[in-house]
Amino acid sequence: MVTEVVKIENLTKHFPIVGGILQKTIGYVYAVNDVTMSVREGETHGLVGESGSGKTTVGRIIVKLTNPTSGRIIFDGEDITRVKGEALRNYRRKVQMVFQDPYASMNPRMTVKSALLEVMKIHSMHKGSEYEYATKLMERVGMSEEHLYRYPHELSGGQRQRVVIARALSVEPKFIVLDEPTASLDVSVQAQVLDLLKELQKQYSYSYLLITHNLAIIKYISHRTTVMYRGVWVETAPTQELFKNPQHPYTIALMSAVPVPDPTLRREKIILKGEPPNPIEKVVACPFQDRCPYVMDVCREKMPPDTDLGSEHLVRCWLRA
Amino acid sequence: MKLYEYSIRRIFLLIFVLLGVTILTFYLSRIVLNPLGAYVTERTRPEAIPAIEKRLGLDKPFYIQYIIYLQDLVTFNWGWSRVAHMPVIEALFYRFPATVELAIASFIIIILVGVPLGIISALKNNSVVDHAIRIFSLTGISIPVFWLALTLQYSFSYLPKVAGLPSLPSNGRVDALLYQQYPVNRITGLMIFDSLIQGNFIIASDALLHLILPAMTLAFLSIGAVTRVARSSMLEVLRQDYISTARAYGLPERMVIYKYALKNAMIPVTTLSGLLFGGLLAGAIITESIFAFPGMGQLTVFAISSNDSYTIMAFTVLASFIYVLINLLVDIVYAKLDPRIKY
Amino acid sequence: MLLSVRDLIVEFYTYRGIVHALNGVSFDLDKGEVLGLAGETGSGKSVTAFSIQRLLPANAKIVSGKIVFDGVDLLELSEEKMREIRGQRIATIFQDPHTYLNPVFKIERQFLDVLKYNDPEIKALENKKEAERIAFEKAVEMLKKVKMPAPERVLKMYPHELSGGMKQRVLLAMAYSLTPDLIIADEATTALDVTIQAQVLEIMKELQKEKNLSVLLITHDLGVIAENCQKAAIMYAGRVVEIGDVKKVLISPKHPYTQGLLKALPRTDKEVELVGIPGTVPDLVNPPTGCAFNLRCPYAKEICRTKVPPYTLEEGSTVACYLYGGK
Amino acid sequence: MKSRQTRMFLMDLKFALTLLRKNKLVVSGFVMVLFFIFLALFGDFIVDPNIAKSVDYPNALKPPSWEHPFGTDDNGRDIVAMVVLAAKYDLAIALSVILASIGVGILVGSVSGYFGGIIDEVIMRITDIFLAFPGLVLAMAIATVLGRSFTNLMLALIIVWWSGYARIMRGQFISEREKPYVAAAKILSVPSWRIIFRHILPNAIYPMLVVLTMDMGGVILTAAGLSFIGLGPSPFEPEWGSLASRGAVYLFQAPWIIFFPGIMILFACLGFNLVGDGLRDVLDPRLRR
Repeated sequence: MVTEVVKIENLTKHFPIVGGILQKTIGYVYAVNDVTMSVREGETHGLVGESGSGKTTVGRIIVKLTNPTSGRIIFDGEDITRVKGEALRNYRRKVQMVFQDPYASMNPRMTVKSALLEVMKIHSMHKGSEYEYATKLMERVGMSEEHLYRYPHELSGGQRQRVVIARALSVEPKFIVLDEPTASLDVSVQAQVLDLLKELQKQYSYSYLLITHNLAIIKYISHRTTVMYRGVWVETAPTQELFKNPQHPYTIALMSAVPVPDPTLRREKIILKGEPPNPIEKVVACPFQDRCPYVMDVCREKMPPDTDLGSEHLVRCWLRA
Repeated sequence: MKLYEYSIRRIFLLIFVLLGVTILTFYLSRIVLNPLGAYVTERTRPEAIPAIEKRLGLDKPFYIQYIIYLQDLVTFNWGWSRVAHMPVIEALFYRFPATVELAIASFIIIILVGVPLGIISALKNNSVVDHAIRIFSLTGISIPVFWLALTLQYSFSYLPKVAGLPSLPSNGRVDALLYQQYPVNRITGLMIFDSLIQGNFIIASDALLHLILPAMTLAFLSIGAVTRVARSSMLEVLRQDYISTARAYGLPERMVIYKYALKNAMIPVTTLSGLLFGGLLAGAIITESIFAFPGMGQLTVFAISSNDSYTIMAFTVLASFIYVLINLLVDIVYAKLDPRIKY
Repeated sequence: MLLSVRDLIVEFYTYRGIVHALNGVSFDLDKGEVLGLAGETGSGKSVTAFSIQRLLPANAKIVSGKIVFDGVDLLELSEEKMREIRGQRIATIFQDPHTYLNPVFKIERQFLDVLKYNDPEIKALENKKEAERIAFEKAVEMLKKVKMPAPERVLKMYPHELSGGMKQRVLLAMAYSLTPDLIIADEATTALDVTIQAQVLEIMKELQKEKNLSVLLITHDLGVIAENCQKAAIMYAGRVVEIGDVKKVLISPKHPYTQGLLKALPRTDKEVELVGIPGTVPDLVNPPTGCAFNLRCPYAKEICRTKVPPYTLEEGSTVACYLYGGK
Repeated sequence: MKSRQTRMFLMDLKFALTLLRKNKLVVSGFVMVLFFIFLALFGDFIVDPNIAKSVDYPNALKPPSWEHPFGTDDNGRDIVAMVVLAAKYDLAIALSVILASIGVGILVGSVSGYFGGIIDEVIMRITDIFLAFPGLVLAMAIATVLGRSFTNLMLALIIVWWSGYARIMRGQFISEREKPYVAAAKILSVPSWRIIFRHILPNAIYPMLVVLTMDMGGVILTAAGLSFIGLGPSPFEPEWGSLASRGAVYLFQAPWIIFFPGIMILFACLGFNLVGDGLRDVLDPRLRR
């Protein structure tokens, strides 16, 4: 029996748009619409989608940087959707997040050491041996003691992201949300960081939610994958299965659109027409209807049902329903 | 949100601000100051004081007093000005056009000199010209008003007069004798405008001469600010990517700078100029008083020296109302100028 | 040969010191050819683009080298002549469509001005109104060519009312309306989503074929190069380290850096084990002596640390590495 | 850690100095400011402070001479001495007004900007009220009400000055609070007060240094202006503005009385403005790359 570390159920987030003379809510940005997914122990779950797909918002909701409009977040069997105060602090010792831009996610006026020690002090961990623990953390992410004395701008991009990872690990979490962890890094450094994440998972069996737009990274690192479009999940499957046998027209188009660095490979590309719909329109039917090459009447009327294709492969498309 | 909605919302908020302003001035004038001051002298019999208090509503609770205060404000019943020997409101409105005239004159100089200097400074970044303009504008914002005014008065009016050279007038709005000879009917109260439409060029030119020194004084203090903003925003814009686009697509350099960059760079300058104009309209207290220019500011300085609190407070309220209104206009113009603005 | 860059050296003067951004960049581009220029941050690919257009910022200086375009050295031209080249013969499409359109002018104004100053037909017209009208028609036509929906309406909009993909199409339309011989696409699709990137690349491909244009495609994405270019050049620390037929460079890379780059790349088409390149990109204020890659290279020898390797021809690719060429 | 920070500070300082060295204007600004501070600190030792309270009518209104290089005023006091003695009052006003205002500004702006919502709405509406007055006018009204004294002048200026800083600090906090480092701190359960003061404040205040430096000059100017229209301290607390104000009456007989205090104000303000202007370049992150 696999244990689910995090499970989100029917998660919805609508950001109000205020306007008008009285600054009342005149509409919503429908960022996340009814997303259900789970991350298992020791597993990496990839959440893939383009800008505006709502993937980052899902991550921010899970670490409780923002509250969902509706839906539930269950962590280790406990509903933590509305936790506050001490309970929230406890939750945040088990859940951490790594952001896209490592430079922006570090306080530019704090050394690595003071950043790490601050965390330990707040959670009263390793009293008396904070420094030793900080050194150990640095070694764990492939850096040395001397880097403790550096300011963020004295580190390279890859080193910064390692430090950010070390800081997330400092509270000894079970689960880490990785929001585009390598998007700001160069390819040669990205590989180092991805391998570090893999290695850490192997050793300490962390669970990851990997948010990215990069399918290649998903393929390399994640065990299961959910594809999002316009705040709706459209397909979810074990990664290998997804790449072998994509079912949703959007997933298929996305995979075909990714350029492959093999000039001998000649493929017919599926070029989608149009652009993602405006997020201020409420999603009532299939969000992909306007760009889908196979669109049918029913797609414009009703949300497609969750169709189970077996071997944990679920898709939301009227073609497969 | 549409522009008009934004404007209405801003006006709506303005009401709160103005209410706040009146609470503050009410507090200052009724609670901290002795409101009886204007009505009680040494010769007033002590037993008469309660009657005066009653007449002024001072025996009532504060909130009622405040409502009376507001009523008085709205009905322009602003009290008696001891220094002007007339109701405060009349004194202020009588003097307002002079202030407007001075404000317009100095504003024209500020824009005509400040903006070009800023742009030259930006285009010749780090050259000798740039440094010279930088010093000039920093000096402008470092100079005490009264000192500049008096120095100008001394060197362009007093010294030439003593030496028997032609000199600039440094007192009042117009030569009193000349004015008696060629009187002008008061229409708008803007002397140059009034005399021009009445074909009275003698007074028009004399009034213009009287404006030169005070307008130069006010202008010099603000040119620096305009120049600095124009310079830095022009430099900022020239660094932007869309300037590279214009160049990369073969537009001539003149057009890149004077059409594409300038419009962007002028947005912050417009905002600042608006605020400066608001400040000028709200009264150039020191300058007016030194050049005996009969605007609201001069009246206020008189009021200060004779402890005329009604006049001071009335001026404070009026000045802030004008200032707030101009600010509002500036914000609306800004929203209009920059299509990106989100309200 | 349409464009030939030779030993281009560019320096930036900053308060940190002199940044040696380009250290002898050389490559050729034939008529009708699409050359991909790839490299990581700081490799100098964008600086190369800006140098060709002579649009480097004021603190940069082209120290030496030649940029021969259609038989003329661009570095020798007067500013006015260069402006004509920029408007009429070389067009650039930049990376971030959000910042490369002027926010306070409508698309129409920006597009028509470009046409009025560069389109010979419109420039020749005496009647201003007429010129304006013809320019408008031409703009609409170009926007249709880049598959812009409702072009007339788009022209009346401000840039912020358009999505990134739409803005990039406006810039494409502007660039191609100048009927240039050479297009420089500087990370033109990097800021776009994959599905939008595919659309834009498709349009670029069509226009390139139609006019037999030469394209210098600058990107950090080797996938984009593989799918769109005939030739590929790999840059590292301000130098082209390997250049050749795209199949040769990407399938059997010669330079250790190119090899490392390909091994570090996660891909969707096959299962791979990633191997990162150890270390980081050198600081170009104090670049290492010899081959700039020597600190990260698994094959580094003594000579690599002292002398800059010359170019040698190895199985059809030109490589700057001491592993090849006998010595 | 300390040594590291010191080293970092020294590096910053070295960088700043190399930048400043290239700019002769800034250096001259520094000299002016240092001279001003020197006069303020040691003025009482350089000249006899009793001169301020002395009266010497036979020597009144004497033009500049070897004995009195700047001349004498209407009480026969030596202007050089008066100008030197006045420096400390001006520095005291400038420093206390700026420090108190930025203190209030930080408090109000940080709470408003960080928490947002209703708190922000209420605080900003109140701030708006203070911003609705032209600065000099409000200061004038308050100074009139409070009565003429050195402390009241300072108080009036603080009441006028804090609101601008509150608004700027709020803006800074709003832009900083959206940055990932703040989100990261939240996720690590760093308490709000610590995020505000330890994380955001140092980043938010840095760009303010330019404004604060230049406003030192602004406060001196405004104080002098208020003194000039008769709202300044008593003649026995000889601030430059009030010295000049006495001179205005004798402009045509004894222009030196107003000339020299005015020049002092000009140079002190110019000094601060030059330094602030230079600081803007030093703090510009674009130049660091």
